[in-house]
Amino acid sequence: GDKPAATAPAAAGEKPLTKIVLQTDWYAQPEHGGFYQAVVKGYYKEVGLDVQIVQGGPNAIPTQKVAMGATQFSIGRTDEIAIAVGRGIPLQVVAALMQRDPQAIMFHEEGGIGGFKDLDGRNIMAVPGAGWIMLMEKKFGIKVSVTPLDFGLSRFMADKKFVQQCFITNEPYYVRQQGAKPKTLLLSDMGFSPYRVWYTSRAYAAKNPEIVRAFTAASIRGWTEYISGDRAEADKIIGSLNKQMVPEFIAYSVGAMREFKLVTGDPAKGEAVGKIDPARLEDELRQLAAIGVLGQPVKLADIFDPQFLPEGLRPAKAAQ
Amino acid sequence: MKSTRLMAWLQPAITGLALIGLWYAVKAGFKIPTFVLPSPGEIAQAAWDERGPLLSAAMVTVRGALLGFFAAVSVGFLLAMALGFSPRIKASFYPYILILQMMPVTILAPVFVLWLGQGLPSIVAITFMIGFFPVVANTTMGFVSVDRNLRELFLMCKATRAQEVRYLRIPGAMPYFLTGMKIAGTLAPIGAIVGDFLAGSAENGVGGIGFMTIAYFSQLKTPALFATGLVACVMGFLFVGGVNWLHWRLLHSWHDSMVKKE
Amino acid sequence: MKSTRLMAWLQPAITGLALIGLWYAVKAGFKIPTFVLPSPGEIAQAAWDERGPLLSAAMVTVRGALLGFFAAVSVGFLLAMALGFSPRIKASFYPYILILQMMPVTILAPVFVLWLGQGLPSIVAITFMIGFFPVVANTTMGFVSVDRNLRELFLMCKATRAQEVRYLRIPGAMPYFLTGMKIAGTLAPIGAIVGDFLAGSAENGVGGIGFMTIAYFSQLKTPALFATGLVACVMGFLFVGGVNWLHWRLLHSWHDSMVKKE
Amino acid sequence: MSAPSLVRIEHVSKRFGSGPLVLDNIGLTVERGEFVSLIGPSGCGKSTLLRLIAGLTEPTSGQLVIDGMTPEDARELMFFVFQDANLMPWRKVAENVELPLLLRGDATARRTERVKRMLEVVGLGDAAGKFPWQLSGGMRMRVSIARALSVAPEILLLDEPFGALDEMTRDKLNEDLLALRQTDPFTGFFVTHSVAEAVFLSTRIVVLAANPGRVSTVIDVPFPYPRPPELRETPEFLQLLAATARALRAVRGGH
Amino acid sequence: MSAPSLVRIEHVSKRFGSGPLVLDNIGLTVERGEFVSLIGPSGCGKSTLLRLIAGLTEPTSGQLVIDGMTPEDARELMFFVFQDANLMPWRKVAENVELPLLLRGDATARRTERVKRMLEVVGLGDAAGKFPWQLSGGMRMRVSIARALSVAPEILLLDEPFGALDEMTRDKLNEDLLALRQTDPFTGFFVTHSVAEAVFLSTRIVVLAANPGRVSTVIDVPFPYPRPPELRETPEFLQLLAATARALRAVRGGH
Ligand SMILES: Nc1ncnc2c1ncn2[C@@H]1O[C@H](COP(=O)(O)OP(=O)(O)OP(=O)(O)O)[C@@H](O)[C@H]1O
Ligand SMILES: Nc1ncnc2c1ncn2[C@@H]1O[C@H](COP(=O)(O)OP(=O)(O)OP(=O)(O)O)[C@@H](O)[C@H]1O
Ligand SMILES: [Mg+2]
Ligand SMILES: [Mg+2]
Repeated sequence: GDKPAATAPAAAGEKPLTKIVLQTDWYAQPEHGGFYQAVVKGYYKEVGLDVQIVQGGPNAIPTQKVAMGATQFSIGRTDEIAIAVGRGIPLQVVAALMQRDPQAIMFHEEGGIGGFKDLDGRNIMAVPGAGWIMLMEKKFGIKVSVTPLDFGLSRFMADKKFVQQCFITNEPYYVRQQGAKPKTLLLSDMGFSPYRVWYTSRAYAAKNPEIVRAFTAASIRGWTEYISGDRAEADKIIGSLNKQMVPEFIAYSVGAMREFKLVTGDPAKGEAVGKIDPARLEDELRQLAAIGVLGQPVKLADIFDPQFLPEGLRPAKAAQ
Repeated sequence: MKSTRLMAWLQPAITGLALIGLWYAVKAGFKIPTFVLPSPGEIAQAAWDERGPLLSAAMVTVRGALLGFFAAVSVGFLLAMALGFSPRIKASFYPYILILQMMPVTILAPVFVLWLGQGLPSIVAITFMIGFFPVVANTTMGFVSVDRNLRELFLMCKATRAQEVRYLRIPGAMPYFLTGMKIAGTLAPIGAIVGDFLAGSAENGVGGIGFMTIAYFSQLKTPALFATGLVACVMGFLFVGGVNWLHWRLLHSWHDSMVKKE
Repeated sequence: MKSTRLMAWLQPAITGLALIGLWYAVKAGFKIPTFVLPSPGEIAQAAWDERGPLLSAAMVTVRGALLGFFAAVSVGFLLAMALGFSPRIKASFYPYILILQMMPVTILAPVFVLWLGQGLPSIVAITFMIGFFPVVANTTMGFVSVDRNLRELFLMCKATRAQEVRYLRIPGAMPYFLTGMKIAGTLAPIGAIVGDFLAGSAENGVGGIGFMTIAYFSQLKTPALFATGLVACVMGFLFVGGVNWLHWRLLHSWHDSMVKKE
Repeated sequence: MSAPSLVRIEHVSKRFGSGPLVLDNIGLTVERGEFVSLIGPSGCGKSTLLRLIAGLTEPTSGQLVIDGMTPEDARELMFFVFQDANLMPWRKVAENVELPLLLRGDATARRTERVKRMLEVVGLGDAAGKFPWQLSGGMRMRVSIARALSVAPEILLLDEPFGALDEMTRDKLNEDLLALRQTDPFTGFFVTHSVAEAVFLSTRIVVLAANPGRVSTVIDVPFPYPRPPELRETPEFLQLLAATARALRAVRGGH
Repeated sequence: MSAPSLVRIEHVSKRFGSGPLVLDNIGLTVERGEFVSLIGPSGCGKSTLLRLIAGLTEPTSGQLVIDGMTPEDARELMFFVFQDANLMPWRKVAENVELPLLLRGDATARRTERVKRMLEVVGLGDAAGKFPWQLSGGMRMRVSIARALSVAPEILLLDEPFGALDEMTRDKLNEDLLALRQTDPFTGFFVTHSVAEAVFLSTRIVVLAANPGRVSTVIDVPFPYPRPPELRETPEFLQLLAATARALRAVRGGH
């Protein structure tokens, strides 16, 4: 589909806007809120961009689409992107959408799990082949078996021993509604903490650095405002695009993003909206290399170039 | 006459009631919670509550299912005709059609999405992939099962290959073709739902039934989830009803499957 | 004799080479990168590199596919027999069999898992669900297409209903049944893969082909992903080969589909 | 104490759907042991009448009583040689002949013996292992006859059984049929286009007229059984033959 | 300049697979305009011989030459009335008759006219709109005959076309067939079990013996055409009839 999903009416009498497409990873939801905020507030337009947001879904294959040039930007985790780059898919991380990934594991309070170590021998519903499982097994010296993730929750509800991969901003809300008492562990808590980022293709970034910079600046502005300002208009769009996104749920999700400082990170540690710490990313690449999921060795420079971040968020050259 | 008409409705209605009773009994007996298996009543209630989104989702899916169904039936039929045309063509291509059929659609879906884009075209392609083989397999079998005596008649008529196909093989294969079509009909809504799942796009907030399925599934709205199944069934029945009507139209005057005593 | 044998292999081989050539040409012409559509060579390479995991995954899936296939064929056949036994039974149950078929299996999977537990039994149930309807639809059509003259012969023989089914309807429906079986055969590996997806578990790290499919997909190992498709096809061919053998065994001595000139 | 008639056909009319009348007010009473031939022009309703007796189709009006029962209930007593051979393509010749015996539960030994004997009667002892598609048209018909004879029914309905056979085979089977009646007596209804055959075999010949089918003449055949082949050359036989042919010609009228 | 024979059958033998010999060294030369009847016991290979002429099956040894061509190439010139009616169940009577005309591309008007005329010849003008399953056996056979006649082929192969018909219809069709030959002359190969029919229609009668099928006697029929129905009553006719019957009886031997 190429109908504009969420473009504000074009302001008259200015120089023509550059059309670009942002492909999200799922149907419209608060985890995409900052982009919608930037659209409705006209932040993209202010920097000369006409951004169309295309919703994702279970099979949106955003990495391939971006690499093929079918869309200019998409969002995902740095570990995914590192794996893609390792397989010869030329992608370029631009800026962080979330400092901490909302992915977590969810289990019942009655399930007798206190930490990752307790998962030994358990069955976990997760995406087969996911890197974090291998890391977890290695790090804690445990062994788990994997049931493919089916996006459903009924099996969790039916089985008090069930453990399931989830978004901390999502699933716990629904199972709690049904009377379960879910507990969660953020995956980042086990020392594996990929960024959630927006990315583009290397070719696009090389050819259009100004556009990438403009998009990034406007997106950060949108996100900052979405998390801490008035997000009513963005939420209205999200609700209209995905009827499942009722206000209570959005409130819950945004609340979780705030509570766990997913977007803003911890200012005490020098984290900020959009910021990427090259050292942390490099550390992540080392972890991934250690478990052998990268096809070819991936260096930091292969996936990330700080030049597209706003001035203030770029790492000091000295620090490198 | 009237009473057999009535019976034709009564029979399945009685079974239906019995099955619903059984459903309630099993649910109660095994203490199956609603979030695993809702009762028929809960499903009906959910279907009613969600009628708005379900209806607009159904419209989206019906479109994909219809187009995919027609693609599956017509391409399948043409393919079978080509295969039936000569044993040579059959030997050359049948294995590859089998490969296409046996390739899990999940693997091909990304290729479709990239080539055709997310949304209707890909959904139609996936529906097609799921439904075309039963048509091909049945029609091909029908083509090769032609009465050998009639084949000799056509030889005596100096019929061209094309005439033989048109006047002998196609009518003779009709019962088989229609059976394949019936199977394709039951698969079309499923195909469109899977397609929605694998390649759908919820433009303007209106996704198909597959989208609703994921949504309800991931939100633990199990009765509504089963209601999407209900909608899928209703769609399937419309397809099968259409094929049955065609079956009757084409065969009632001559085929053994359709003759009543006298 | 020898040369026709050779031709029987040569024909598809030539087409195969042509298709592979086309594949390479399309890939090069449209500049399709490997992460979208790998070349046959890359797929073969990946299949070889991953032969260990693929083989053990194939073992897991074959088991599910075989059991599911036999369940689909035998239950489908018995169901069709029951339906063919009396129009009353057919009127009462056929709609509900249709509903079962049209209910997206994704919706029923959690119910299966809850009842049958994760793993093989549920995978078999899902494979069954995907494969049984073509058998039912075809066999039922075969049952009702019985030659009306032979039906009268059985009336004159005072044949019981069961005798009529055994000696008339079953042999008469064989060509239909075998076609249904052929479709079920192509669906069995797919069913087991989907089952793996919905109800599988990779205990001891050994999942089925469905599991590998997702793993390779999520790790963007596209050539290996297509290699799982290859494995699925090989399995499918074994099934179809078996059914073809049965077809030959049962029909070659009398059925029109099997008679050569003379 | 007079036994009731075996077959009573009373005011039977038949039309298919809303088509024209096929049989019009047929009345016929047949005693046990009779052999009734039906002759008449093509399409006059002979097969339909046999099918009515067998209960394979229902009369539009009138009724049929077979040994005090409805035709359907009386099927026990009957067997049918259909106008076309009606063999099961997937069963070999011997298996086709065996079928009715199998269905009624005869023991294997008895079945094998009977199948063998009847195939010999129709001259197909060699063809037992062939499939129907490997037979000539006449051979197929003979298999069908062997199948009916093997059952030894009380009422045998024969719809042009010998039409596809050469005169000699036909004459021989005529004689065999009469011989079989001596050992396994049956009441016969016999459709034929051969007047000579009808006269040679029957106790009575019913001549049907067409459009609608109705009984035109009934001719009694007075020759006692057993009838030797030489009967065919006697003047009495030839006389009756000529009379029957005349009666048949009469029903076709101007045509 | 003498035209070459239309059909030459030279040392033709036939066996199916590894079965027994069905036809043994058949030799027969037939001129344009002849009408050859084949008679012989059931299963002696009459149908097989017709099928060889039509190129529907290949000889095991020997060869057939039809108008200088192979049988397959010569199919242009031929049409076949099969032993069973061989109608297409999904086509109505008129549509069945129309089929060969349609296939060879005749114009609609001509087709309609020819179908109508031929259905009238076989006495089925009323049945044009019926489906085959609604016909009697004899009617089905007549449809098949009408289909063949409508083609007006140069060589007509008739495999027991009149076996299922009553004597009167049969006689009438015999006469019609001869009448048609006056307008659309054809060379006929005719399988029958009726010696009278063979004598009435043919220029030559080939008597086949069975096991293996071989030519036993060839009888010339000297009566000129057109042959009036009264021919059947002439002493010459009856004499030839008796001779043919004897020849036929002779091939069956002791059986
Ligand atoms: N396709 C076949 N395969 C094997 N045997 C065959 C085949 N067709 C015919 N036969 C055999 O060939 C012989 C001659 O058959 P054919 O049909 O020519 O006899 P026919 O003279 O026409 O007999 P009828 O008068 O009964 O029609 C028979 O013994 C038959 O069993
Ligand atoms: N099932 C049917 N539906 C409609 N009409 C039928 C059906 N069966 C027979 N008829 C009609 O009934 C009439 C008598 O048919 P029947 O088969 O009894 O004739 P018949 O005397 O046996 O002729 P033949 O000597 O040709 O076999 C025919 O006109 C035929 O068209
Ligand atoms: Mg009849
Ligand atoms: Mg023959």
